[in-house]
Order: sequence, then structure tokens, then C-alpha cells
Amino acid sequence: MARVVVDVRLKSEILDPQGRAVQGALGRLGLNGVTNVRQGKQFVIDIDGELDAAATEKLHEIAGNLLSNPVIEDYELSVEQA
Amino acid sequence: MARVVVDVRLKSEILDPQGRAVQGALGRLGLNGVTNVRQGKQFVIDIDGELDAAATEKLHEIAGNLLSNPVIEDYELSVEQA
Amino acid sequence: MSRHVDTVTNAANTPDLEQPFAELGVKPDEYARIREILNRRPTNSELAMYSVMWSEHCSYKSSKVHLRQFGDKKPDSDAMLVGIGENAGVVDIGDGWAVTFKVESHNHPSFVEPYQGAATGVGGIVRDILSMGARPVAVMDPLRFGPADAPDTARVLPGIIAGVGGYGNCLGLPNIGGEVVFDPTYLGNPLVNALCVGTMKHEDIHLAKASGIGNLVILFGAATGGDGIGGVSVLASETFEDGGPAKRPSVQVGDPFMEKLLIECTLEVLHAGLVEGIQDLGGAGISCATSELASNGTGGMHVYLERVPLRDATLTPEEILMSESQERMCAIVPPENAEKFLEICAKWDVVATVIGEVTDTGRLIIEWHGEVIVDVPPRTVAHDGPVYERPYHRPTWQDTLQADAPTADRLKRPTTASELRDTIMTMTAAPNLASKRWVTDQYDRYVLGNTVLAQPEDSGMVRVDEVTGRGVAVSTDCNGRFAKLDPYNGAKLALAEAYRNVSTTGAVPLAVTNCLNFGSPEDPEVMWQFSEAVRGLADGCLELGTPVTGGNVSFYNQTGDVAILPTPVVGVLGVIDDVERRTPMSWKTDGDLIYVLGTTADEFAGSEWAHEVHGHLGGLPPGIDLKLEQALSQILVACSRDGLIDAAHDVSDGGIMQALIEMALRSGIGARVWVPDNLDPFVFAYAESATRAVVVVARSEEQRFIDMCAARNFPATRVGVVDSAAAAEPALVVDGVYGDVLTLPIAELADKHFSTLPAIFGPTVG
Amino acid sequence: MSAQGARIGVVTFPGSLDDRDAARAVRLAGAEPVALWHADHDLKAVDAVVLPGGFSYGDYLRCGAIARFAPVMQEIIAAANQGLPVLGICNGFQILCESHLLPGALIRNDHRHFVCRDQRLQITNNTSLWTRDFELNEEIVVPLKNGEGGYVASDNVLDELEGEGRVIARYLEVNPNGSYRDIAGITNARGNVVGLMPHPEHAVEPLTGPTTDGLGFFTSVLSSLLQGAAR
Ligand SMILES: Nc1ncnc2c1ncn2[C@@H]1O[C@H](COP(=O)(O)OP(=O)(O)O)[C@@H](O)[C@H]1O
Ligand SMILES: [Mg+2]
Repeated sequence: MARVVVDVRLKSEILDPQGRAVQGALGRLGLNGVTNVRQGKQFVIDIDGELDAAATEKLHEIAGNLLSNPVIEDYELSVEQA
Repeated sequence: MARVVVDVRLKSEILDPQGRAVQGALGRLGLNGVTNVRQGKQFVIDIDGELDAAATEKLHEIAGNLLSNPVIEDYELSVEQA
Repeated sequence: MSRHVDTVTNAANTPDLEQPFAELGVKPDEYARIREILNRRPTNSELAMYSVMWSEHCSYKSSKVHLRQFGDKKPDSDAMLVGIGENAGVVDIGDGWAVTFKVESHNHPSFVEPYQGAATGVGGIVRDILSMGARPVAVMDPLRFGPADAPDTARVLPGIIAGVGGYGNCLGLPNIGGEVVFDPTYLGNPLVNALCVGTMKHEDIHLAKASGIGNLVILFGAATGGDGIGGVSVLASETFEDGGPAKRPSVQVGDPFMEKLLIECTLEVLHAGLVEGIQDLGGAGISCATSELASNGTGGMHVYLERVPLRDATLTPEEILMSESQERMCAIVPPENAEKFLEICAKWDVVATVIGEVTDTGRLIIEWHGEVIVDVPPRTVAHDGPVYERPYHRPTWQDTLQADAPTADRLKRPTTASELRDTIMTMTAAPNLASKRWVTDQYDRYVLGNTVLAQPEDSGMVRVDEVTGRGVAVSTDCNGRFAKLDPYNGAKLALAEAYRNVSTTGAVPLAVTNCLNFGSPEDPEVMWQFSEAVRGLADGCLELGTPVTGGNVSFYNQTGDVAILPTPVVGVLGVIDDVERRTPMSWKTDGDLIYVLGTTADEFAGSEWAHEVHGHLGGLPPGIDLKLEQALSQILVACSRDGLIDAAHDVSDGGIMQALIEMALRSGIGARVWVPDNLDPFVFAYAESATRAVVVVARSEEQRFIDMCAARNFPATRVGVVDSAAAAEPALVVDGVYGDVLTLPIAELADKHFSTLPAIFGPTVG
Repeated sequence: MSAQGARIGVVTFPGSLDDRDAARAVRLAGAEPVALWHADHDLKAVDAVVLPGGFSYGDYLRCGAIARFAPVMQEIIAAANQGLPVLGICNGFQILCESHLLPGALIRNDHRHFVCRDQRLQITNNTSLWTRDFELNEEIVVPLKNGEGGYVASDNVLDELEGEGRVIARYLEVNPNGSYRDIAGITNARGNVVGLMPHPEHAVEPLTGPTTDGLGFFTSVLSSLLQGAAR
């Protein structure tokens, strides 16, 4: 079994209303010095069997087109074989 | 500067309609063998200066109550001092 | 991990096994009755089923003896097609159309997890409506919260609003109204009531009954998870030898997308004529659906429980029976229709599984991998639950409360123009009277394209038939303070207000639903409030000729020993033959005359003014005469039909002044108003006498209007005229105020009225 | 071809909500609505397509992200590139952006609430196939309702859209969702594909909408078809 984790984050030049809201809240809750907050998504995908090269490529394609929108987001993909 | 990453995931016993929707799409896009998908949130928080114990504690409090909803979600917090 | 499954054989062989019935909320005498019914001890699965089906929530055991009045005192009405007892009542609205509507509570879950609690509350009531064969066409949400500025309200309210909106918006159902009321008694116990309206043709009505031997029992929708099985985990932990079951969720999460598919899929299988009976899965899940379907039908059912698709493989059979997983339905389908049925489900990506069949054994038999774990007469589970005659008595404090009337000596009233002006500015910004736009702007009111009236109008109105323009109007109301002062008349006042709101928009009131939110039925004083409220509502419905078609009881709404205000929320549905002639709430034409229909008296007990300005609650609520209410309704409907009035707005919380302000703010156009000679200006402004409305009459119709009121012997008083030039800027100008003229600029009123909720809960748009 | 005979497809995805409303608007504008199903590779020879509002596939991942891969979208993408008029409303706009038929993307509203309001707009392009019946700079009011309606794109793209006159409508008075440069809707270079967040299909009858201003979008495409401007 393989566990694939895909982190998706808004590109830094795109406004992140949720990150901004969190940043405001952190300040009000007394956490000082916060310079930036970004909110992203994380997908944890469990896959039966081993990941071969073809499957990994497919995963990148999916991460870059379905799980993230390349117009506004970047992704990072990591695989833990188990 | 410290970078704090908080991963927020639905507790495993809680229904995750988002993960399920992604799982369905993965199948339709021809990725086989997917047994489970969970969708979570990720917060990346940049903080000026070093994190002392008090700030770390505050961060945990915030992660457990503001960034995540303890009734349905768990969080994981990691700090990269830079 | 190994499991022992408690079978019927096992139960017969181990009659003396101790069972944890008390932990499941089953009383010793109830347990004894189960043993008597079965002639043996129940299996764990049977015990689980009885425990949940005989719970207060499912069996109405404390309320049943009182609720019977809704049937016993049922008015003669041709409109009722399906009455109390089904998933929801159905009324005939003419032209072959039928409407079903019902309100239900999801109070406690919404306190624990506001978003999901409210969301699944909407989901549940929508499935009730769907299971009658109707297409859900609108939702409403009567809500109650603690004080607006209390910290916990800041946690609870935004989540509940987002949950109601998140689910309803995603389902494509317009939200056409509701209530947002703040009172300290709801702080630890907010109320989330959800109402849904559905429409269908008469021939599409479906009932929850399993008839036809050999017909298949098909479960369809979401997979079953460990949701809402709290209590039953006692049994689960016994069934597991080692370790114990996986963790069970403490809250249920809704999946509105799944529900949307379920709606389309269900309507398609129903319209294709494939279904014999249908039932939604709500409280008590499969236990409830199978026992009710069987009990209402041929009488027997055989279920293979291991076929139920699971989201969590560790669930025990007891838990599967109990699970309240959302977004599931159960249909009874003749075998020859099964293929077509499954095909339609597949089209909508809805998983459907044949889990059993209808039999003539008179027994509900449930197997688990070849072993019988349930073998019961279904009626004993579904319908023959315990009935309690709980003791009740008039509270010891009731007389003192009623004696504490808000007279002018007891509560300081404004006595000058400038004092009244201050009062007006306070009142229009008071959380209970301020605009609820912060809430309603988060709800889609446009989807489906049939919404004719929505918030802030007096009732929500949707077009049912696009060709004829036939439509329905619905309003929900309840002033819990009135109900506390006098639950009998308080319930009548709630009914009267909802009835009036429907009439005000030009619809003829037809039928009633209700959601009775009270404290603990084990407290005799709460039980008295309940019994009085039911009696008042039943008497009121009889007098008005509007039958109760269904409803819901929610008990145990209290924090510690302190119960919420008794809150019998009443929903009234009316029919309008052509929505084109709806009456909107505000004026638009200069020179139109403003009339008050009804009589204003010095009635301030339970009023918003006493509450907001003095924090006072005492005295007797406003008098209520339903014959007069009926006369007012007939006038309002006739005026709409004959085109005599251009606008109408009901007078309730905040009295005439609040009604005028809401009308002015709705249109942005000013008016000149004068206090009638015989009335104290403050009483004119803020008394909350019942059975009144403000109406707007074109000068050309004035004589006909006066004649109509006179013919019905109903008081109508001219109090103003629409005047966009009443002052330099658009304003309400009130003359005769303790010798002065009050000028209330609309901009100033708007600033007060619209900024209260955003100031507390944060800005949204604009 | 006569406008009377025009057939306009309305796609239903699982989770589409305003498909009935879009079909009604098509009918009131004088054309015949044709139901299209997400799972079919079949456009039924329609003259134009509307992608209606809603929450396709629940929109749990990202609005429009999954719908983009639906079979019917493969046909629509190909046909749109050949000039078929396509209008995406709200979720439809999101799907068009996800499909890269239109540039940019729609993100969560800056105030993070779902918002439903009667929105004042200025029509800033009257040459696209879906806006030609409007006056340039005409002000209209139509309902707006969304949770993820903030239009974002890079500065280059925004400059290009503005430079080429491809912003079809802007928010007036209030920017209800934080859209960059108050953009409410845009068109592709060819002018046949239009996406907007507000809901013109909810402003087609005086009885149920704040105005009937929304009809203009639907009559525009009929004029376009009549004049042979399409394809
Ligand atoms: N939670 C809510 N959801 C939808 N509409 C609401 C809600 N709360 C209040 N409204 C609407 O706001 C308007 C004003 O409410 P309210 O003052 O309680 O009316 P009334 O006193 O006439 O019953 C009504 O149209 C009502 O339906
Ligand atoms: Mg009203």
C-alpha cells in the first residue's frame, strides 16, 4: 500500500482571504509577530499495491490539474510506500 | 523567523464528503486502486523571531480551537525554525 | 477481533443474562414489557431497536396523550389529504396540486456542532418531505439564540447560519423565511427548527408502507456509518471481546450533494411508478424505517442486515440498526421493477441495495450472516411504545409572574417627544427587531425561479404552477415570552401571528404545522406549559378551521434546571390562486393612505419594549380573539383579490412603530403619520395588541376599503399618508407626539436597523 | 435560421441547481431549451449552450474542478473552440475557467460568506455573442449568489482582458466578493464564450426577479444566431 500526500497552496501573488482572516484572528488572540498566513489543502490518498512509474506520472498529472488549479495554485506531492 | 505548519484533518470516523468526491473523480480519471482519500486543510504561518515556549503553547491552543474544530477534526503542528 | 452476535436462539437459551437496559434509557417496566411482548429476553439488537424507538424522540411517549387533541379537535376541512402520523401531512391546494410541509427541530446537535447540526437538520426535514412523493421547493428556519452579544452566541450563531445556508443552498432550495430571536434562556440551548415545503400532484402522493408479499426492500443513498449511535455503544462494547469497537463519531456530517442526488433519484423512481412504499431514514435509521414500513403495510418483513453497505467495517449489527447516517432512503419495490429502479439509481450515482423483502408473517425478522438477530412484531416497535401520563401542575410562580404587569408605574415610559425618539432609535436597533439581513443574505432565495416573496416580507411565497400562477405562502411564528406568561393563549397568539402573516400577503390560510420546543417533561411545571400550549393550539386551530397536519416535539431544552421559554413554533400554510396578486409589505406611491386595521390597547406584557428597555417579563399577554383574527384575515385576502390595497404589513413585535419603520426601510420612501386622537403616542407606537395590520390604500379605493371594513364591523383607522417629500430628506414624520412632531430620517433609521448584527457578528458584504 | 427555431442546450451536472431556471430564461427569450446530460458525449445539435449555476459534483474540491472532466464538457470545449456560443453562469463560469476556455479563476469570497443579493452591474462589452442586446455601459440589476465568486488572474491577464475589451460586466456600488478590478464577467477573444458570476436567469420575470434585466443575455445570443454571427 502506498500513501500519497498532495499539498496544494495558493500562489503567493493570489489573494488568500482565509489566510488573511486567520492572520487577523491570530493577532487578536495575542500571538505576536505573525508576518504571513496562507491556507492550503492537503489530500491524503491511499493506494493499493506499489506505485510504479506510470502511476506516479498519472498522480502528478492529477495533482497538477485536478487537485490543484495551475492558474492559482502550486502543489507538492510526496509518497510514503508502506 | 519561524515557519509553523498546521495540518488539520477530519477525524477518521467522521464522514468526509470532499474526500469521497475526489475519490470518485480519481477513479473516473483512470487512477486505479485508490482505497481512500481524505481532504484536509493546511495552514502555513510565518512568525518573526524565535518561538519561545509560551508562543508555542499559544500556537497549540490556536491550532486546536481556531484552526481546527476539536469536535470533528484533529491537527498536527510542526515548526521549522529558520 | 472477534465478535459475539446475540441471536434469538441465544436469547432463548440465556433467559437470565443481565442486559444494560438502563444505560440505553429503557425503564425497568419498559424492559419488562419487552420481555412480555417477546416471551423471552430481547437480543441485543432487539433491545437496541426498542430502546431507540421507545425513546422520547421517536415515540412521543410524554406528549402523545396531549397531541391527540390535534386529531380530536380537528376542524372540518376538505383540504387534508394525508393527516398526522405520516412523515408529513398533505393538503390539497386545488387544480390537482397538493402540498406537504413540516417543521422539525435539531436543537441539541446544533449546540454541540453548530454548522453540521444545523445542516443535518435541514437535510432531515427535506427527506421527510421527499418521502411523501413531493418535490421539495422551499425551506425556512425558525431559530432562537442566547443574547446576541453573549460570547457563546458568537460561536453558535454564525455556524448555524452557515450550516442552514450551506446545506440548503447546495441542495438548490430557496430559503423563503424564518425567525431569529434572542433571549437569555436559549444561551445554553439554542433552537434550530427547520421547515420544508414540497409540492406534488395528487396522484404522486406516496406513503410509508410495506405491502405486497415478495416486494423488495431497497436501501439507497449514502453508505451507513457509525453516526448518531451514542447510546448503543454500550452494547457494542459488550459484543467485542478484545479491544472494543473503533471510535464512533460524536457528530454527524451532512453531504448535501448526496442529498441532491437522492432527491432527483427518488423523484425519478417515484414518477416512473416503480415504488410501492417509501420512507426516509432519520432518527433510529434502519430500525425505524423497517419497523414502520412493516407495521404500516402487510405486516411482515425479512431483512438481511449484512447486505447494508457500510462506511465503517467495524460496525456491529446493533449499531447498523441504530445508525443515523444521513442521506439514506428505503423503498418497497415490486421485484419486476427492481432492474429499472437500480438503473435509475445508477444514473444518479446513488448506491442501492436490496436488503430484504416483504412477508406475510406479521413479524420483522432480521438476519445477520444467516443467524436471526431480530424477530419481533413490528407494531410493538413502531407504534405500541409506552405512553406516559406525566404529572403536571401550574407553576407555583405563575400567579406572581402574571401579577407583575408592566403598568406605567411599574415600568418607566417615554412621556415626551424626545424620549419617544430615543426609544424608537433603541428599539429599531434592538437585536430582536433589527434587520436579519446579515442572516438571510447568506441564503439563496432565488433558486428554482418561483420565489415570489421572501425575507423580509411577512410570509414566504412560492409559485407552484407556472401556468395558472397558483402558489402557497408560509410563515412561522412564536413569541416565547407570551407563551411563558400564559402558555394557552401564548400558543394561540403564535398561531394567530403566523395565520395573520400568511393572510397579509393575500393567501388564504389552510393548514398548520408546529414544532413544540420545551424543557424537561419530567418537570411537572414544564409539562403544564406543554399541555396548555397544545390545548391552546388545538383549540385555536379548531376555531380558525386550519387543521394541524403534523409537527414535532422537542423536550429537554434546558440548561441545568432552567428551561427555555416555552416555544411552540407554529407554521401556517396558505394558498393563493394567483401569485400575481400577492400583497407586498411596503408602499411605493405618494399619496396612498396608511391605515391601521384592528384595535390598539395598552398591552405591553411580554412586549419587545418591556424586554429590550426594561428586561422585564410579567403580566398577561395581549388578548386574543380568533374570530376577530379570522375577520382580519378575510379582509386582507378580499383586499388582495379586489385590488383594494397596495401593501400590507402585519403588526407584531415592536408594534405599529416597528411596522411603519420596516415599511419605510423596505421602500426607501417616506410618509407622514399622525397619532390617533384617542391614543397615547407611546401606546400607539409600541403596544403589541394582536390582530392588527398596517395597510396601504390608494385614494381611489379608499371608500370601497372603508365600506368593506365597516361591513365586517372591523376597525380601520387612517394614520398616515405616503409622502416622499414629508421632510427635506426621506423620512417618517410623526405628528401628534406629546404636542410635537417627530422627524425620523430613513437614513438614520437604516443605520440603526441594519448595523446591529454586522456590528456583533462581523461584516459580510457592503 | 430564425430565432424561433433556435435550440439552446442547458447542461445538467450532478449538483446543478439553476438548470430549470436557465431553461425557463431560454424559453422566455424565445428559444427552445434542450436538456443536456453531463455523462453524454452528445450536444444534440444545439445552437448554443448554457452551463448553469449550482454545485457540480458537490464542488467540494474546487468549484468546477471535477465538472471540467465530464464527458459533455469534452464536446463543449471542442465546439466552443469552433465558435459555439457558450454562457457559463456562476458555477458555469467556474467550469469555463477550470476548462481554460476563459482565463483566471474564482476563489472564496474575500468576506468568506456565501452572499445572495440584488447586484448592480455595468455592462462593459456589447459585442460578445451574449451581450450584444445591451447598450454599452448600461446599468442592470440581477441577483448574485455565491460563496466562491472572487475573480482572480495575473496582472498580465487582467491588463489583456481590459485592453481587449473582454470584461463584459463590472460590479457597481459594492464589490460583493473581492473580485479583482470589480470584474463580474468576461469573454474569450472570439466573443462566443462568456462567463459571469451574477445570475441573469433569475432576472427574467417581474414576479420572481428584482428586474427583467437578465433576459438581455439570452436575447443577445438569439440576435447573434439570427444575424449569423455565431460560428
Ligand atoms: N432565520 C431566518 N431565515 C430566513 N428568514 C428569516 C430568518 N429570520 C428572519 N427571517 C425573515 O425576516 C423577516 C422578518 O422577520 P420577523 O421580524 O420575525 O417577521 P415577523 O415578525 O413578521 O414574523 C421575515 O420575512 C422572516 O421570514
Ligand atoms: Mg410579519
